[in-house]
Amino acid sequence: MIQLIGVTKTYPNGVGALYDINLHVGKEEFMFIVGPSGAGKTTLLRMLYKEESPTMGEVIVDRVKVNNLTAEQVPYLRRNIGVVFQDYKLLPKRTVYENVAFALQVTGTPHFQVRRRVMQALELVALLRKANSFPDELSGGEKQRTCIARAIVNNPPILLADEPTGSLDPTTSWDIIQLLDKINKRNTTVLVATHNKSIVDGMKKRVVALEGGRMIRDQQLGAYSGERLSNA
Amino acid sequence: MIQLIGVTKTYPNGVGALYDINLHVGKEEFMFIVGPSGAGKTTLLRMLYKEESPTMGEVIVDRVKVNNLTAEQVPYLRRNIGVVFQDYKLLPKRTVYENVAFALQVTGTPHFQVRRRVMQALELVALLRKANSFPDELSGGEKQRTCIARAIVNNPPILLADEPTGSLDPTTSWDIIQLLDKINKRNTTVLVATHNKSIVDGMKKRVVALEGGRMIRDQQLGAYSGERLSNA
Amino acid sequence: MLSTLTFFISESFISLRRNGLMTMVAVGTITVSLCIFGFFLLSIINMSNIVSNLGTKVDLVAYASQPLTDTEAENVRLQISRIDGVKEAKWISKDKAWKDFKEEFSDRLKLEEIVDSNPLPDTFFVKMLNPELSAKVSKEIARISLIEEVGFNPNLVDKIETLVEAFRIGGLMLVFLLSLATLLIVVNTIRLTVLARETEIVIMRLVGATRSFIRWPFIIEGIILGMLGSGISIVIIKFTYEAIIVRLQNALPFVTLFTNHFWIGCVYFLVAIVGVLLGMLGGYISVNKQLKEEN
Amino acid sequence: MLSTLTFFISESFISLRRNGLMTMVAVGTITVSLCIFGFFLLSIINMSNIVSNLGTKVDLVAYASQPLTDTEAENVRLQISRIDGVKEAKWISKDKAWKDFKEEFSDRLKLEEIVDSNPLPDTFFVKMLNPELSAKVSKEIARISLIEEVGFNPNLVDKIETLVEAFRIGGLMLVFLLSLATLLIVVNTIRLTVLARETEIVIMRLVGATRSFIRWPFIIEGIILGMLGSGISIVIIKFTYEAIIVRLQNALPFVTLFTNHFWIGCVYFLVAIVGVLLGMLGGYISVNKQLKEEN
Ligand SMILES: Nc1ncnc2c1ncn2[C@@H]1O[C@H](COP(=O)(O)OP(=O)(O)OP(=O)(O)O)[C@@H](O)[C@H]1O
Ligand SMILES: Nc1ncnc2c1ncn2[C@@H]1O[C@H](COP(=O)(O)OP(=O)(O)OP(=O)(O)O)[C@@H](O)[C@H]1O
Ligand SMILES: [Mg+2]
Ligand SMILES: [Mg+2]
Repeated sequence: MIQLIGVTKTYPNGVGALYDINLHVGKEEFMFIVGPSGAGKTTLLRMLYKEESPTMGEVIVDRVKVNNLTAEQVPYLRRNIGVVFQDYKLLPKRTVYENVAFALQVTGTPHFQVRRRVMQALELVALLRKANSFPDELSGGEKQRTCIARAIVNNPPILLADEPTGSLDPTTSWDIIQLLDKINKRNTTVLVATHNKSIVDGMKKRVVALEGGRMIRDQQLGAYSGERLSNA
Repeated sequence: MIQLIGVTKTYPNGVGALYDINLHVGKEEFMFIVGPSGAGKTTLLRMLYKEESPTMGEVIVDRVKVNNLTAEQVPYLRRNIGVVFQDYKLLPKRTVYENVAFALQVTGTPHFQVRRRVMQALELVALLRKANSFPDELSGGEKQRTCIARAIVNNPPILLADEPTGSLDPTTSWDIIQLLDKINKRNTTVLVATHNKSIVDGMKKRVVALEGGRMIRDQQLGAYSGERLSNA
Repeated sequence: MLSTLTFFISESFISLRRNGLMTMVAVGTITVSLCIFGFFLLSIINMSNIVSNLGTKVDLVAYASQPLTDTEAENVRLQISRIDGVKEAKWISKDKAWKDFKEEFSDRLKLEEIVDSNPLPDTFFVKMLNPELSAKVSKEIARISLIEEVGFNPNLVDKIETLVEAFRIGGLMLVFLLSLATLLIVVNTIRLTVLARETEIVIMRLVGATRSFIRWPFIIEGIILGMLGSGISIVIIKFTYEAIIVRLQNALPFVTLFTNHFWIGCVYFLVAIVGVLLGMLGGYISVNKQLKEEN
Repeated sequence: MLSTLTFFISESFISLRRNGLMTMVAVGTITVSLCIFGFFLLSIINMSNIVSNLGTKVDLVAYASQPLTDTEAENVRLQISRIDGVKEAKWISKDKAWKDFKEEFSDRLKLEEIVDSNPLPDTFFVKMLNPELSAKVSKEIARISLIEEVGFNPNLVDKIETLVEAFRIGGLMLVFLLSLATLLIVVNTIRLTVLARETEIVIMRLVGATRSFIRWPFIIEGIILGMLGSGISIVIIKFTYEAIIVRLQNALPFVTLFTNHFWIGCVYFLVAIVGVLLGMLGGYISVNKQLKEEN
């Protein structure tokens, strides 16, 4: 489903964020990306929906070479990838409902379906009460859950979640991860970049670890830190 | 140092965020505020530096009634309170260095001192390398650390940290909390709102728990969840 | 298709309302620009009108070689008016001409003391359809029997006519430049509103919106802004202009201000068209600029 | 104190540079507005200039009661010029007047055929300092011996003078309104740039900046924007005006365009002042509005 071949990324200001990443993620996989702050997790995810392009190497998503996509084709790639952004990226002048609905409206979903599916998604993240609030009127965790609802609302075949539990309490975090797992079971590829040790350790899924832009570990049934796994 | 008397907050859109909060925090205390997403943690902190005013009740900081402060006096209150904002609130068109320096410049600190102290603060959060980057060019964790550096750079007598480790890996998180603890030992009142269970449990400090806007627990040497403490 | 259009339009209205202050500022700027534009148009029209009225309406003057009877005069008049390029010819009898002349120069000339008989000939004032044909027409008139001499209009009037011409050309140029200036201001205003919503556009792109999906609401917003701006400025122009007309007509009764409803309607129409077009163009140019910057 | 000022100024420059596109757009708008303003000022000056030149420079005309010798004429001329309110008096001898008259009316009047002697009196053209005193002065002139009659200037010139007056008043009003419009556009433009930086201002407040600390860099930014805008527009106006003068002088040689360097300098100065003042005021008004909204 997702393939990175020798991907290297240097940002325009000269900062090297990724070096020679080779990675293959299958159609039904659930994978964690871990690593210290600044390791390149977000950068790696950005390549997949072409927010950034690799300086070198090839990114292939669903058999399409992402590098070759024109500006006109990119929106169609993005509609197949739900993204939970680390900084939420909610439309500031739109309510929670409208923010989630937007992801459906861009695909031309009929009006009556939009309402039903948005409400469903908001219910999954327990935000029905806040449907008519603007992002400014939400707590940090509520913003994050809005972003999660938007990412899953149109059942994309790929779901990328960048630190999806950073502003959530442990109980809610666990609920959200269970939700992602359920979505994964419905044939969705799920990639989660996270710092949440207890979740990574608890899920026992594939773990890829980055450090300083290099891939230092790729384990099935992995845990947050490599050492601890060997201990266990 | 900090006193809340019967504080109730209802936001203009009718959402009740806090109900009858009574709280006293001493000069040298280190206190955690915990609670699920939307419990009112951020709202409580906002009262202290007058980003929001209580609907009812009294907020007293350093013997000053915050409610009575005029718009002209508020900046002087804020200079005594370092805040790590949950959403960072970095100035987008300024570099990391300039963002941190700004907190000193508003107080009229002489130029030669500014440089020294900013560099010191950036070193504490391990961001010297990124001094000339703009917020757009930072990873989530780097933004958060910039915000921490800005909050501590002018040694304020009070430090409020709202989810200061939400975007940080466990190791860095622990380092940051140790830093806050060190600052607390130098006679600074520190309030930390957080979801990070392992940190709260590990520090064994005073814990105040909110739920649905009400204070449901206030324990010295507390842990993240009340039940677990009783188990321990 | 229709539902998409409705969606875009409702999107535009929502965004205009939620960006309230910005909308007001933009409409204000557009209104001011269009007011300047409209008043300028009206001024140009009026001034060239006033300046043309200053000169007599006569292009050519023909003098009879001998005193004419009424029939002869009417005959000559008809002959003149039938010439190609002549708009109308008017006969001033010898007696009337002498009376007018004496009236006009009574304080300067003591003619009556010396001249008993009327020294002036019968005169025909000729108005041209196309003043450029004057030379040709004057030759043809001279060929009519009973006409002795044909003169062009007096010097001052000549100058004024040239001036009016210059006025018209200069005015047109100025209107053109001013339209350009208005366009610039409106585009800039809308560009600033789009710039302020850069984040919004970036986020829309990130969640899979195509360019045209983003573009349309902005263009419609531009059109609505333009319509609001031109509507308000037309109302302002209308009331101010009518107030000015009344006052000026009293102060300067001999100056005929432009009150032809059709042409004033045209000015309003032009202001409306320019406003809407500018809004649309402004919306298009600025959102496009923004969209071009990525990729 | 000085270091704070330096800090504010460097802050302004940094922010202008980092908000590059927005700065350019704002300067563009200000430039366009000031260009309209400047050209309008120059047009008003020139038009009232042209219109005054259309009329003769004469306010009153006095006719002698009998033929005068050179000495007598000079004597009368001096007497007239000494009257309060008179700017200058000019003697046109009987002979010169007759020659001029015949030249002007040669095609219309067959005077020579009937009139042998010159029917015109010696004439004095009187220019007033203050046209409103005309009635009083005309009575005084009439009292001078050798003067028979005093007349006002001919009808057409009269009309033109009133028109020039109307032009001046209307022009002043228009300049005032246009300044207001320019102010509005500039304030709006700067307000939009401030609006776009709302977040920035809010954050600054949250980390303890006082209002004046936030305000000053914005005001200085406004001044710099105004200076840039007026500088560019002065250059544009200068070159365009000079190009127009050359061309127009060739096309309409009898129209004297305004080329007095001092007054044109004044126009440029005014544009510069207006630009800087507008920028400052714009910066102040808009950031203040933003700061007022909290608390
Ligand atoms: N737009 C950008 N321009 C320049 N450098 C950037 C940009 N975005 C990120 N970087 C740099 O690239 C490196 C990797 O950043 P990235 O955001 O991928 O880290 P991360 O693993 O997501 O970290 P975190 O856990 O803190 O979010 C960092 O050093 C960061 O400063
Ligand atoms: N500006 C606002 N206007 C209206 N309602 C608000 C505003 N800010 C917060 N709220 C609401 O008040 C409640 C408390 O919010 P608050 O931000 O204090 O929660 P929190 O405890 O910080 O949660 P989190 O852990 O998710 O950050 C929430 O229901 C939220 O939706
Ligand atoms: Mg990241
Ligand atoms: Mg919060």
